[in-house]
Amino acid sequence: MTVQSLYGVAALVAGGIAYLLPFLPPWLVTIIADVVFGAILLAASMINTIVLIWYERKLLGRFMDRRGAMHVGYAGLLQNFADGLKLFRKNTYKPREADSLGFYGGPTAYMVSSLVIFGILPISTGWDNGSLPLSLLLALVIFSFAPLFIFLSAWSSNNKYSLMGGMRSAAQMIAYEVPILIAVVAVVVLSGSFDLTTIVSEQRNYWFALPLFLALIVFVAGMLAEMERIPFDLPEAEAELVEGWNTEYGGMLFAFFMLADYLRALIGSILIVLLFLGGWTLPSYVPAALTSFPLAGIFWFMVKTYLVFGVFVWVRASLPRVRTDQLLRVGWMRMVPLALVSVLIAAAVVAAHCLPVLGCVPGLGS
Amino acid sequence: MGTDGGTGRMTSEEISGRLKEKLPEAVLAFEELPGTAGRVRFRAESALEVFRVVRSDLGYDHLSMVGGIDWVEEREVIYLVWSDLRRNYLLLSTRIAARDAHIESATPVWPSANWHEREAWEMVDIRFDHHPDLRHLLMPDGYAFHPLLRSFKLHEPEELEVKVRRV
Amino acid sequence: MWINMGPQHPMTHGLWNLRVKIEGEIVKEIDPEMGFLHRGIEKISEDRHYNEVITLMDRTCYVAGIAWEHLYIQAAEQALHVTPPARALWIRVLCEEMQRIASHVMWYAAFVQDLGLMSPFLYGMRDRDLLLDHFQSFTGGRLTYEYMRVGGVRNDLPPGTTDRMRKTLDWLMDRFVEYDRLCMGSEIFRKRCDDLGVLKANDCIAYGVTGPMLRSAGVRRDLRKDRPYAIYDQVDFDMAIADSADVTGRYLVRMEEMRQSVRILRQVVDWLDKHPGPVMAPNLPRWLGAPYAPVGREGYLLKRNYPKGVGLSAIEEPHGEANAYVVNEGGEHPYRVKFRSPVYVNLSAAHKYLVGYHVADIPPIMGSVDVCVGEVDR
Amino acid sequence: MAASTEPKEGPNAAFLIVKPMATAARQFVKSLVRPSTIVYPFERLEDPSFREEVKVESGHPIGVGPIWDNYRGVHALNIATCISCNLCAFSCPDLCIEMVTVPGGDPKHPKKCPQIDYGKCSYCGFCSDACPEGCLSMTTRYELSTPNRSEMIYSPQKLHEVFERKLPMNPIRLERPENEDAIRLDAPLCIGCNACSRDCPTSCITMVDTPKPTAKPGEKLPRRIWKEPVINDSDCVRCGTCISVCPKECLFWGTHP
Repeated sequence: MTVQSLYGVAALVAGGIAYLLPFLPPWLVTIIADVVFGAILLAASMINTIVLIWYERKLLGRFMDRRGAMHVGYAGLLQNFADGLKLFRKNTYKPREADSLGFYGGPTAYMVSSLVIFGILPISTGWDNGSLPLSLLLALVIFSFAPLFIFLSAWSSNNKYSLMGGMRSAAQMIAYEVPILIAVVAVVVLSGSFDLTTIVSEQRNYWFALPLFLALIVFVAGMLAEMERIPFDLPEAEAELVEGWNTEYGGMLFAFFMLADYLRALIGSILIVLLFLGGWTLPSYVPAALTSFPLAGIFWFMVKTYLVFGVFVWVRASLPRVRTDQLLRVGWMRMVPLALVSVLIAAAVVAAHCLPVLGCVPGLGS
Repeated sequence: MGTDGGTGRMTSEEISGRLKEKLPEAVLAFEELPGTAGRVRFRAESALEVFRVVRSDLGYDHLSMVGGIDWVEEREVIYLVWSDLRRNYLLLSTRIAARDAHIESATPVWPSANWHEREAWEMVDIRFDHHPDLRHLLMPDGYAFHPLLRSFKLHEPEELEVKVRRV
Repeated sequence: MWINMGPQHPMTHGLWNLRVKIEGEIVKEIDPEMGFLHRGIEKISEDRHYNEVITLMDRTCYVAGIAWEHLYIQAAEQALHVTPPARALWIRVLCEEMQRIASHVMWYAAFVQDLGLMSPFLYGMRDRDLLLDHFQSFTGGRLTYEYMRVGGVRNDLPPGTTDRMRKTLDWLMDRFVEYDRLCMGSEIFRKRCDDLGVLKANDCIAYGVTGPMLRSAGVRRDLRKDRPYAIYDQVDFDMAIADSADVTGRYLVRMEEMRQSVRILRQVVDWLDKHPGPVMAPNLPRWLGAPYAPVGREGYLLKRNYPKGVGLSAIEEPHGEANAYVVNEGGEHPYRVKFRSPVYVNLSAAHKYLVGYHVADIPPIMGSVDVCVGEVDR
Repeated sequence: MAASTEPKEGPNAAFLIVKPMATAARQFVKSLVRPSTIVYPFERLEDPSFREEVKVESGHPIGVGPIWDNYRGVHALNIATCISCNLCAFSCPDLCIEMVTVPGGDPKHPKKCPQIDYGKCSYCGFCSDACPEGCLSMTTRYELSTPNRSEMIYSPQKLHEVFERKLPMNPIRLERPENEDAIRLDAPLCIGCNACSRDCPTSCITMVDTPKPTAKPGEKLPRRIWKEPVINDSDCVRCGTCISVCPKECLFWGTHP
């Protein structure tokens, strides 16, 4: 691997290192650049996650006619750091009968597998680390590791609630992987690529949300189930299962679960933005002033992501939780057919090369 | 009571007549009690017959409460029953001797007596024969005292021996 | 597999333990364990003056304190042969109906939260606070009121209460519409609650179940109508009935009861505006009057031959029918106080409406029962 | 007639999550302007300027009023007017009031004022109802959290500090019943020992001379001081102190003269 194979931020870092330390061999520069880029990614994703938690708290507060966190830092921005600090100081207890490897390894793997996806997701042009032709597929594959780790940690905590929560979690995630993947197939059919960058650039004329509205609905519902947010948060339904599969976790391990949950929420929102809402691009008829300022891509990307997450919060503020059997029934009997229909729609659009409403669109299909 | 509670005098007389006719020996007295159709004092030995008559002949299908009162030498058991048909309460009461206080359970007639009788047993030490499940309800398992007896004085800390049931 | 839901569990509103035997997600057997909150209120009452028992009554049911005061006061007055003045009766009904709304709103908040819906919880708490503000304006307390006394109520309403009350009632009526939109307007809510926790009318009667649970099964029984106490025969209202006998039915009955309570409150407020008067009965015995003092020698009351008596009262508490039985043996303390808590009885039929449903259904079903452990354990 | 509680719309109308979401959104927009919560330590309902600012009026979700004056919070005690009658301690159902000595009384009969243990207090207000002089009253003060349990016991001096803050005191005074019982004297038993008069907190008992009867032949007159207490009924607060100090149990509660 050479320096030239990197671009974007990583290339920038590599160039800087090569300039400052010219005596280093190129392979070392690449490795250092990758590590530095990883650290930047980690920091960015963590900060974003924590801001996301703050955002949810504030938004949910207003939905509930209250204020949310407001005392630590400006408008409570530092409240989550304070909470994290508190959790960090707390003792973590392991139940006597719990299995150490699963009990400690589960949350760690869950966290790590969620973080890894950030290395794949393109945030803007020139951000991502190299071009991966199958980045979408890779992201979804890593995303679907989670049920295994959740079930692992649930099983090894030796608690009846945890076990039930883990079972539910596994059942629900598997049930919703299928419609999500079918909905993604619709996007892939329309864009003709598994590369997220290509998918975004294919949306320069119109967002895939328009023709693939059904797929968007399926994808959002599936993502809600994957993220285990209300109305699909049965694995940790606190009313009956106390805290579901993380009942036995406290202190930093609980913080791991919490953070990973929000990481996954962030990933879900980012995927929706990338697949259906045009990523960092705006439609071409938007005035150029809106897209030409520095970092405009990242700015619009973040705005969209947070708006999408705001919709999740809105749903959480207004809907009750469904039951396991209902959830599975909805997943298999409503979501899968809907997703299949959306694949048909995508195929029809590609076949026609035209949209009846928008007129003929250039650059579609192969 | 603010108002009389809709108990017609006719109903009271009718009830007392019916009771005396059906159970000439079991019913000791029929008294007026404001707010109810009346208070029936009956003999504890024939409790189940009284319950059956009150339930099926008089139509008092709803058992509101069972309570025990400790009168030191004897113990009183009160049954408050309500009739959806007559829209009034009837109070049944019986007195039993304090030592070896026991009475037939009302659960075959009114299933709702279950918990009430469990409570009356653990509070006032009245044993209910043929009760399906006479366990402690409010007090811990193995609690040896009967708190609502007059002999149980407040302000005297008691030694508790609590057996913990493992699941 | 037996699992313990409680005593520290989000489902148990209070402190009790529901042991559930499950197979998969289906409930096969249940065994409620009570007594974690048992304070022996009936025993403590035997050591207290008649008026001092009122402080216990507020703590019996911490969401419907004044209804329990009303219950006890009626029985005590009957046992002591005291007749309160008319205005006191109307004020008591005002309190009880306000408490009914407050309790039902609290129920709504907790019940919907059991379904995972957080925002109505806060809406409910917010709206309940208005009623607590009203309570505080004339009783001085927000949760433990200590307002009623044998022979009347402690003090009259401060000026302006009725006008403020009317405005609050208008506000509340709007909120009830909002509650309905959030619940009955939601498909998920209907899916969760329809045909859930069914307890048919004959089972209700056999197990002595009362209150909204009974009325949701289509049985027309409301002590305010059937056996009108205080002044309920002088106000105009409807009984809330549903037919479905399930969680939705209980929800609908409670919602309708709140509307009917608002209707009663409007009439009560109008009456109170027109009829000023005393709120305490005159010529109470000294030891029942306002300042309490030691009676002095032992047996002072017995010497005076104060009439003995038995008091039995029954009110339609927010949770169901509550009874109190007070035995006055002529002393300054009641000889025996016995309470019948509606939730206690409703819980004793739990195996009838829990077995066969999912584990996930336990919180909404128990939520629809409106468990208040304070009054179960007493 | 039974009110109709049937739902207006059927359960299976298409996509019924729109209504709750619209309701939540409406609430969101409303609370963007001002949520119903108040930022408690910084904004207080009893603060007039805050109430002016948010226009608290009935029906508004922020509340229907301030902390009303008859709120049952921490007690205020005016030591100066306390007559040590014990009525508050007697009327306390939770036995949380203890009468402790405060400086200021004469050494023989020290002045005693209530000390309240707020760890036990149930805030029922019976003590303030019972206080005949109005010197013990509940105030609108409601903050008494403390890290130290022993600080929950308020000495009379501490209660007096609350009084000196001039917080709104409970305005409601209960009237005494007209037929209130009064202290009566079982005259033949009285030995005229002056204990009741000495200990009466309101000094409403005066000892008056009673004529010593002339002894008949053969009869022995009891040894006693020929004085009898006369109680000024309008000043009497019915605290029962005289009854409890009477060595011969000749004072008792009787009906109103």
